[in-house]
Formats: sequence, structure tokens, C-alpha cells
Amino acid sequence: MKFTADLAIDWMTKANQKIQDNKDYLSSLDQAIGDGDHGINMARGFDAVMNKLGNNDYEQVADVWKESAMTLMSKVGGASGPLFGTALLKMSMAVKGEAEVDDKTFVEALEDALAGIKQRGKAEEGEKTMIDVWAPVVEKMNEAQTVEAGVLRDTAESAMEATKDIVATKGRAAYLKERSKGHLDPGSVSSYYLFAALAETLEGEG
Amino acid sequence: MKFTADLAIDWMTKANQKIQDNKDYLSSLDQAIGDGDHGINMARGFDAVMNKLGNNDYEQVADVWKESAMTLMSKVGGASGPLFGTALLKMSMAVKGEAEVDDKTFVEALEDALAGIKQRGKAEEGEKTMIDVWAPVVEKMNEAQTVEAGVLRDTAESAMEATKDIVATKGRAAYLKERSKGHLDPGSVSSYYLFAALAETLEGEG
Amino acid sequence: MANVGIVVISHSEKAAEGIKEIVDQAVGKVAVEAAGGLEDGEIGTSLEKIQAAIQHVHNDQGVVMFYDLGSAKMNAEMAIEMLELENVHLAEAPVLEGAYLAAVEASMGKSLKEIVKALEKEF
Amino acid sequence: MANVGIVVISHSEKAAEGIKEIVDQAVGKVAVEAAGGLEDGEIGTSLEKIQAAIQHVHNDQGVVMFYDLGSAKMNAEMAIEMLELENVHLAEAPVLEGAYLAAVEASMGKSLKEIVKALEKEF
Ligand SMILES: Nc1ncnc2c1ncn2[C@@H]1O[C@H](COP(=O)(O)OP(=O)(O)O)[C@@H](O)[C@H]1O
Ligand SMILES: Nc1ncnc2c1ncn2[C@@H]1O[C@H](COP(=O)(O)OP(=O)(O)O)[C@@H](O)[C@H]1O
Ligand SMILES: [Mg+2]
Ligand SMILES: [Mg+2]
Ligand SMILES: [Mg+2]
Ligand SMILES: [Mg+2]
Repeated sequence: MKFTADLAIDWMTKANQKIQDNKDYLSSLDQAIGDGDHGINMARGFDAVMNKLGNNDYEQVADVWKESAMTLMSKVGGASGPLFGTALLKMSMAVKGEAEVDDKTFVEALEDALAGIKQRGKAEEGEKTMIDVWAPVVEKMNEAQTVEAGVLRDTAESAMEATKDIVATKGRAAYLKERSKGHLDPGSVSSYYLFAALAETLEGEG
Repeated sequence: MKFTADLAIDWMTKANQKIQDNKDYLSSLDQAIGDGDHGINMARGFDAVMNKLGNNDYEQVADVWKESAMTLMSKVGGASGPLFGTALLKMSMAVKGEAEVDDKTFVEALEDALAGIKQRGKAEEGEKTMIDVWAPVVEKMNEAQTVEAGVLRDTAESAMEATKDIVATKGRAAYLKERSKGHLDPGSVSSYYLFAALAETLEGEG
Repeated sequence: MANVGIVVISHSEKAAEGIKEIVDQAVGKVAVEAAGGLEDGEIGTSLEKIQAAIQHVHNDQGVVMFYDLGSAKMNAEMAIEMLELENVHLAEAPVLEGAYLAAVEASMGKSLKEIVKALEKEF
Repeated sequence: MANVGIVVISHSEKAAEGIKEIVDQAVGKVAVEAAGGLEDGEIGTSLEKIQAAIQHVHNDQGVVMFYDLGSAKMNAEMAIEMLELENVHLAEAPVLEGAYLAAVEASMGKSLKEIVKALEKEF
């Protein structure tokens, strides 16, 4: 893998597409166990990201991710803002100075992102948050020491689906306790879109 | 003592006068250990009481007090509203049906008022609230089984002054703990005005 | 069957309305009414506003009320006594955080008793 | 010497402003700043608003911050990290009740440390 700034932009573009297409779906998931704004939040955040990225030139992957991170942090407005923002900021720090990011560094970046989300959210796996998608994805990539599109998509998808059975202990859904069971975690679904978009970007390159 | 509805109105009129005259002083006392609105609250409440009393006819003392109570409750806006309101409401209940209230009944009414304030404020003597004026006044009247103007005024005045040395444990002033010492309790000062007005009314009759 | 209703009492009209706004955004199927400030919008609490708010959200399931500072409590208690309604509970919980928790519980169809228990457990 | 400043973070612009209103009415000599809602007034929290509020009340004595619901906490923490200021404390206390108590303490010239202790004792 030679992940460049252009690919980083392509990733964000494809992620944005999925989020805009599924804005209402994401909000309806949040309606069930949260406050119903997750689609609105993510759509607003990624809209702002696309705006930023479209109006500037980027030499390094780190710059694209940092800009995206800062924009999500300031525009999303819900918990997912600081969380996805922190994830991308950690990733940008991990690849700083590199014009082309290789598999090993990309995996390290994902590991840092996961650590950042956990620290920001003071949460662990199994609490019905986006961590339940990020953790298995990072684990799989770490085992393989390579970022393979198919594995990425499949891992993220099944992890996302598995959030249905979890009882929430973090985030707004935690107020519902047992009743949060039987519903997908919205942030896990948008995390899945993020990884599915990354898979597409990598496939387009492959 | 033959306390009539006319005297009850005279009492409220004189109390109103004192409160309007000392509106800024009362607020400044509240500024020091509360939120600075006691004068405004009491002036607004008694203004409304005068309005009510001026526009209606009253046969019984109980009716004057009840009307005054309801008006204070709904117009004062601060803690003193429900407290003075409850006091007058209890008094009105104690003298219900009587065209002329004698000393014994008046003293009973004051006792009920004190009990009402304590119950409403969940407070006792020594907490730097209006109870520190009401309690000694009621005690004195109870001992004498008569409501004598001079005793009433003197007891209320010295009790009011004594609140300076108390550390507040109820009401907003309680937030200041030790620092509430050295300041008069605003509600005790307005309670003093109430009793001083009553003394004047009784003297005008005597 | 309706859900338990919620009354938010604050010394500030804005604060009460803002708390209602937060709860309404997050929680559906629960009637929340704000009773903030004096009649003219000044800082304080109004017996009439509180009474009107209770009557507005009251139903068979009852009402849970939240207040911000001490003197609001007295007006809240008086309002409850005067209306002589069944099933009205004044909660000893932080006004914003308590109202949010209670609304989520109410939206799940919990009874007044269960909501009061949940509040006592949390705060 | 200035007093400790206070920042009130809420998902609702109205709630944050209302809480500031209550504190301002009761307590003088303390700078309180509201950081409520998104930039457009929608429900949520805004990193920029929080940062601006901190900068607005910050002084040698420090700042104590209050937030309403979980996700506001993350934005608050991020704002603190980004500004890299000394003496900024995010309190774990009810937003309205905590801000009121802290303001009274601050008005007495209490230090940030003393205020934090008072909050921990009370809530
Ligand atoms: N403490 C946390 N740690 C990790 N993820 C969290 C946490 N709290 C919430 N989330 C994630 O954020 C998502 C909700 O995002 P969003 O609806 O935008 O925020 P909000 O709850 O503030 O409205 C949840 O579905 C969950 O995946
Ligand atoms: N719990 C209480 N019990 C008895 N009196 C109280 C109580 N709380 C406050 N007060 C009285 O009320 C007075 C303050 O009245 P006011 O300023 O009108 O109300 P607020 O504190 O709501 O602004 C105090 O000076 C005190 O005498
Ligand atoms: Mg949400
Ligand atoms: Mg939200
Ligand atoms: Mg006052
Ligand atoms: Mg007041």
C-alpha cells in the first residue's frame, strides 16, 4: 500500500457520500437509543470536511486527516464529533511527515486512533459504542500487518451488526440499559461506513 | 383587643409603607448574603396586596389575611413569598369566622403562622432566617397572652438585630457559611417591619 | 396509556425552557413543561406558572417535578398542595440531569414509582 | 486580584444562558460565560463556543467549568487540551447547582482548589 494525500481525500469523499446517503437511516438508529441526531451530526460534519478539502491543497496524508479531524471536532456537535475527530487527529500524528503511508504505518495509525477514541470516550469494547467496530478492525489489521479491503469491509460489517446484541453502558444509549439491546449502535454504523469507504478507496487503487 | 378587618387592612397598609420606604435597604441587605432581590420581592408583593385590598370589601379579618396571603404567594417570587404567604394563610385559618379577633385568638394565629413558616422552610430557630424574629415574638406574646404594641416592637427589633451574629444554615445565605455572620438577615428585617406596622396599628387603636 | 409527565422549575425562564428543549430533542412521547422565572420573565419562581405546568402535563400516570434552588422548592410544594392532585412527586435531583433521566425512564413507560426509584439511585 | 471564572456548557443555548442569568443575578464579582448549543443555536455543543468562553473568563485564578450531558464533556476536555491553559478544571457536578455553588465560592475569593473541594464535598 502506498496511501497518498489524494487517496486520503478520496476516502473522505466516499465516506461523505455514504453518510449523506444514509443520513436519515443513521438518525433513525439514534432515535431508537439516543437523541436522534447522529445522521444530522455526521452529515453536517462531513459536509464541512468536503468543503474544507475542496478548497485547499494537501501534500501529505497527515494534512488531510488533520484538517478533517479539526473540522469534525468543531462541526459535528455530538459525541461523535470529538470521537471521530480524535481518531483522525491521532492518525494524522502517526503518519506525520510521510508522503506515502505504507501498510505498517497505516495499521499503527489505526491503533492510535482506537486508543484515542477509548481515551476520549473513557470507554472499552463491549459498551455498545463505535469502539465495538474500531477494536475488531484494528485487531484484524494488526494480525495481518496489512490493510486489505475485503477483510476490512467484512470485519467492520460483522462487528457493526454485532452491536445489536450489546447492552449500552456508555453514551446516551446507556440511559436505556437493557432496552438498548436489539438496536444497532449508530456510531458503529457510521464507523462501518468509514471503513467500507476506505475499502472502496483501496480497491480503486488495487 | 378587638382586631377587625379594618385593622387588618390598616396593618397591611402600614407594612406596605415601611417596605416600600425601605425597598432599597432590604435589597442591599440581601445583596450581602443573598441574591439582592428581597426589597424588590417584598415591594412587588405588598404592592399587589394593596391593589387587591383596595379593590374589594372584607367583612372578616380572615378574608383580609387570606387575600394578602394568596397575593404574596403568587407575586413575591422569592423564598419570602411562600413563607409570608403561609404565615398569613395560617393566621387566616386560625381566626376564620370571627368578626373581631381577641388577644387569645390573635396569639394562637401567630403561633400557627410560626409553625407554618417552620414547616414550609424546613427550618428552626437559629438558622438566620425570619424564624429568628417570628419565634421570639410569638414566645413573648404567648407568655403574656396579649398582643401589646410596645413589647411587640421591642421584641421584634432586638430579635432582628440579633440575626447579625448568626451563621446561616438555611436559604441562600447558607452558601456563605461563616461569612454570613456580621450581616442582618433580610427576611428578619422585613418581618420586623411587619411587626412594627402591627404595633402602630394597635397603637392607633389604643 | 400516557407516560409520566415532567415539570421543570427554574428561577430562569430561559433555563427552564432550555432544559425542556434538551429533553424534547432527545426523548419523545413524554410531556415536559417548563415553569421558569416570574410572570414578567424576571428571575424567581411563580406559583401560577408552576401550577399551570403541572396541570398541563398531569395525567393518570402522574407527574415528576424538578426545581433548581431552595426557594423554588417552597413554591413547588405549595403548588402541589393547592392543586390537590394525586401522583405528583417533587424530586430531589439536579434539575437538568434529573429531568433528562426521568424523561428517558418515562419514555420507556416506567411508572412514577419506578422513576422516583431510578432518580434516588442515580443522584 | 480577580476571582475564579466560570464556564457553563450545555447542549442548549437557552439553558446555558439561563444558568448564567441565575448566577449573575445572585452573585457579583464573578465572570460567568455561557457556552450553549451549536453555532446556529441547534442542540449540541460547540468546541469553538467552549474555547471562546474559557478564554473570556480565564485569569490568573483559573476557571471552573460545568457541563450538562456526557458528550459535552468530551468537547469540554478537548477545548481545555487545545487551549493549553493552566488552572482550568472541568467539574463533575450538576451544571446549574454546581455553577451556582462555585460562583458563590468564587465571589468570596476562594481559590480554584478550594472551589473544587467544595464541589466535591457537596455533590
Ligand atoms: N463515551 C463514548 N465512547 C465511545 N463512543 C461513544 C461514546 N459516547 C457515544 N459514543 C458514540 O457516539 C454515537 C452517538 O453520536 P451522536 O449521536 O453524534 O452524539 P450524541 O449522543 O451527543 O447525540 C454513539 O452511537 C456511539 O457510537
Ligand atoms: N428555608 C427557609 N426558612 C425560613 N426562612 C427562609 C428560608 N429561606 C429563606 N428564608 C427567608 O427568606 C429571606 C430571603 O427572601 P428573598 O430574598 O425574597 O428570597 P430568595 O432567597 O428566593 O431571593 C431570607 O432572608 C430568610 O429570612
Ligand atoms: Mg445523538
Ligand atoms: Mg446529540
Ligand atoms: Mg433574595
Ligand atoms: Mg431571589
